[in-house]
Amino acid sequence: MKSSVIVFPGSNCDRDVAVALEKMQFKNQMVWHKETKLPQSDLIVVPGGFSYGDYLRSGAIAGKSLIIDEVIKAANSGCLILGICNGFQILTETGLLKGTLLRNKNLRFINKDIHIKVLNNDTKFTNKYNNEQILKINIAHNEGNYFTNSNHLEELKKEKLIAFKYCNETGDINDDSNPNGSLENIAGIFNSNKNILGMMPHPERMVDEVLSNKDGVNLFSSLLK
Amino acid sequence: MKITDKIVEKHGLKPEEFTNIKKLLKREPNFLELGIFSAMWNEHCSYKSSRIHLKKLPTKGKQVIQGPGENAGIIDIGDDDAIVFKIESHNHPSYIEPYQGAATGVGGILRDVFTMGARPIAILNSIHFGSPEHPKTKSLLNGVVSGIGGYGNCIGIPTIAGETKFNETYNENILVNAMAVGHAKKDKIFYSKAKGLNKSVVYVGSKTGRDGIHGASMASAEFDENSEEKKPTVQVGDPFTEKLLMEACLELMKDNSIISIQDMGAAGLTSSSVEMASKGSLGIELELDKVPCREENMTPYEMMLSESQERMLIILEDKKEKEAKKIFDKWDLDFVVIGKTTDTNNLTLKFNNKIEGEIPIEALASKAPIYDRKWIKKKPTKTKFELKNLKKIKIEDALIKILSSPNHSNKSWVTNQYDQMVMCNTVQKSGSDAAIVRIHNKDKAIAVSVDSSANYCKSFPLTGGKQIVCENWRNLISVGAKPLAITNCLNFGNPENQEIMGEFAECLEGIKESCNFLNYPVVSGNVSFYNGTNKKNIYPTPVIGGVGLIKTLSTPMSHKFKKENSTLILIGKTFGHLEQSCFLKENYSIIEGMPPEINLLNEKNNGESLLKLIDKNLILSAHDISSGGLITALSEMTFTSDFGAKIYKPKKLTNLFKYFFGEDQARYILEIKTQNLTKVEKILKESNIYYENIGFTQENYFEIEGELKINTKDLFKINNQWYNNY
Amino acid sequence: MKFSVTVTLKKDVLDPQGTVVQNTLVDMGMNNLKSIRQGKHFEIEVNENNQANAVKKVDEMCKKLLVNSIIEDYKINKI
Amino acid sequence: MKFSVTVTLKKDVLDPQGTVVQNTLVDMGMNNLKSIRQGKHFEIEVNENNQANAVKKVDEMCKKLLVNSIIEDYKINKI
Ligand SMILES: Nc1ncnc2c1ncn2[C@@H]1O[C@H](COP(=O)(O)OP(=O)(O)O)[C@@H](O)[C@H]1O
Ligand SMILES: [Mg+2]
Repeated sequence: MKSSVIVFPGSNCDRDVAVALEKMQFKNQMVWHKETKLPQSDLIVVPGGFSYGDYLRSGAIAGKSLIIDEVIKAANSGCLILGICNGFQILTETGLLKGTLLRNKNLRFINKDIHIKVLNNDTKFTNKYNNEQILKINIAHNEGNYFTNSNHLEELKKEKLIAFKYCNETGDINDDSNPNGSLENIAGIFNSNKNILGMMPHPERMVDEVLSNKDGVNLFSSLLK
Repeated sequence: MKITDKIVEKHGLKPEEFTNIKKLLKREPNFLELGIFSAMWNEHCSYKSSRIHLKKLPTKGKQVIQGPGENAGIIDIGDDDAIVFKIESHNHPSYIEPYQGAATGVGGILRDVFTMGARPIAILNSIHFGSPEHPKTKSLLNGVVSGIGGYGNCIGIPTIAGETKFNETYNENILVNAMAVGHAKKDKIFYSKAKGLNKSVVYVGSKTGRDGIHGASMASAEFDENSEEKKPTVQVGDPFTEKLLMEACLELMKDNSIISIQDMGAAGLTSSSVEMASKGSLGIELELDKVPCREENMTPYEMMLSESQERMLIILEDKKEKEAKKIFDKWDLDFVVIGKTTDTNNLTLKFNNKIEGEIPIEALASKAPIYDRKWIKKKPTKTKFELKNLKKIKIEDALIKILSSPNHSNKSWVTNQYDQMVMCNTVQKSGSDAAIVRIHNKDKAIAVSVDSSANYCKSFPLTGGKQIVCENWRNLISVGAKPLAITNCLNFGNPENQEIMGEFAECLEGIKESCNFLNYPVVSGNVSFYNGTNKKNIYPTPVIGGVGLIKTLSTPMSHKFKKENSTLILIGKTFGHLEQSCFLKENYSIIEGMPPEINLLNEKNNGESLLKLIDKNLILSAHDISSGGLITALSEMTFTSDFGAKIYKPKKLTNLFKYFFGEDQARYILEIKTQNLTKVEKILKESNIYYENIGFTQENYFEIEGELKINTKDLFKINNQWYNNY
Repeated sequence: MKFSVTVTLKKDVLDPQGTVVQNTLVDMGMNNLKSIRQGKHFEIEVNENNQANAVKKVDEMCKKLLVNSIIEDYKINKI
Repeated sequence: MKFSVTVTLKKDVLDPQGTVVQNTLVDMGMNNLKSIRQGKHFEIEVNENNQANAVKKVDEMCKKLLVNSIIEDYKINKI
């Protein structure tokens, strides 16, 4: 499997995700945002961080960069795209994913380990997980409060496009287990073709037992098939 | 413009100092030159009140690659790895504008570290606020914490350790100290010393604006028509640009085009250019019209004194300009040759081809004033209270009082606002005795911690100074790290006051003794005087930042109980020292007497023996005992653990309050697999260590035989309330 | 030619910032506060003397970058 | 009574956002752009019929919470 990680000025989880990909035996390349061609890849990762300092709206300016046109083309031809955290925000700004990410409800940056539930394991990204499986995973963001209109929300539900929801240790999905005010506790969504996944939690931070747990491993290994 | 006495005074220069300047120049300085003298000769840059005391600190050791005198200190951690670190204060700016003050504090210290060729891998902070009831405290706390997080999170370096304290002594003067730690290759370290004649001096980074032009510029405004327009402005941090600057510098450092490099910190262009020239015994000539400016019509005075952030000065090897510029272009940063090195030994400032100022470098650097200020020794104090005369309370209530107090409450409200995981090398986050960061791609790690004890230092500075170094050393030992070296940030009041100067001198003496004895040298640091208002100075608050090495990362040590039915051992002697204790302060508002004595021999022996036990894999968890005593430390070991503990009644010391709340030093609690007990005891006996078997771990409850029994989850809840209710 | 652009969240979009600010103000004793919404404000100067053209330029900036039309509305005013 | 409040950075205070936005717009081909500065905008409604009193209320909100007077200026307008 070949992967590409897009690097914007201000990306800061680019190395982290590259390390995780390489650990999972991806052949990875870093791609600078000013490039106009993408190397041939099976997976494109838009990493976390603060592209352009999160100025204006998080993800807005990166969404206008040269390389993004190529990412959109690749997405439309079925290439797998994974947006993590700021990457998710960028994908919503480009329109590849619908909805948007607003400020966290408490207006503070939040970094902690939280739990999410796998809602659909019948996708290229999640097939190594069980449905309803609870993962413990790290979040780190200012704007993770997912919002979309009611039509799209219906579509997300009907087409099983919600990838993960925030929950507590025992799997309850409610206001108390919602860290950032996200609509219906949504933590990650697919596009309608399910070749694009955007998620606020950081799977690349959960692949090394010395640091945390290995709950993120199956996300990458699902893709390897 | 005629330089009047008033102008001199507004520049913070004493009349004798001005006379001295005229002697050194052999003439009157002009306005620009006066501004430059005032920047270089102020306390912050010249260390004029502290230098003779700082000289006494031990700064050498096998592990030291670079001691004080550079942008940051450097130590050797084996293989080809070096750790670069330093702490710095940003107290006054943070009081005026907490978010930006704290943010730019972090930005500044990060530049000190990556200037030397190191990639920053951790940020620490020590923040001190006034009493929680003080009307300003809440917004200062909010602003400072989000400022520190805002900068570190955005640039993508984990903020992993620190301390947050409240004490009314900081009501009008908070402390915001930030420490940065970086990793470099030993053979790729960069220094600020200039070398060679006619080398290009290059300005890189953000443009220069009228930010933070010191009190000096207020003076200048008085003599200007548009004084309103020129009000000094607060420095605003731009972590995004700093990220670009960091990546660009680290990229340029991969080859060998840099002769020397220096960040523009306090006194910006002035201090960076003077420092480079002074260390290289050269002159430097700047063409100020080339300085990239953000605002129109900036004067040479403003350019030289601006404290705009995210800027660096580089001296380049010949013919390297084109390649270097390419890198900075790629990162969308300014790159302009603004001058050259010369053989004149002068700082020469040109503007529109006219020389606007010319000052011998040595007048600004080595000939800057040094003061041996008068100081008085602190006399030991006696306590007036007698324990038996105090109102009776229950142990349980006293413990709850401590665990729910602002200073001992769980700090996750703060630390959850910091990205602690970015860079994916954080092995242990905030909340433990020391944080642990792995060296990228290696099986080794460093442990880091910052510590201070203002109450101890106030009551008896000599002991206080000793104590903070020991406490910091203990924190590193507790996570299984070998302590290597420290950096220190010395926050004090007005040095012209003999008592304050005494606090300074004696704290430093204490620090020196501990560092010497523990082979724990000082490799960098910063002094912040004049903390306080009018006649009210802050408590002496030296802050120690320590770095230790963990050679292999098999199982990192933490203070969380790990198993049921393990044996608990207390090492170090308990005398029951309650003077200056948290117990008396929180329960009776008594802050009296002497701080606990430090016995360096025991300190060293206990610590080194514990390290041996950890290395032999005989310890399940370890925790040092500090403020709040044994009972507080034990409670902390139950937090987020599945286990509690049952503690026996003490056999020797009969007063339970003294035993459980006393703050005697050099003590640790160890959790040991019961089957390993004989092995552990053998080692402890061989090393002549005093120890006691104090109990064992159990499920769910924290219990003291016949005295108290609390569910550990409830205890943790108590510990978590304060911030959420504030 | 100089313009101001005001960008506000659409009515049906939740405004976490506005909500917190409103609650804080009420907590601080500002009881007369009925509602508060927060948005962005830009001051834009363009080199263009024909007003219609200038507005067109500014409008283009809004559409292409400054405004996320999924959640935001905007207004342009000459100043 | 309804007011709009515009909060802008003081002149001479660094505006990192504005700079990035400006560069991006220029990169996107908006060559006529001369300058852009970003600020905040609030729409505030207060229960108060006397305009002088209402303005006083809004001003108090600005001073106490909405505006950081060390780096920001503000303007209140009735709408
Ligand atoms: N308390 C201290 N202990 C040891 N060294 C110190 C202390 N204070 C300052 N120094 C050293 O003096 C030098 C100048 O400090 P400073 O002006 O703060 O550095 P910078 O110019 O990089 O901000 C540094 O090398 C610093 O490490
Ligand atoms: Mg420096």
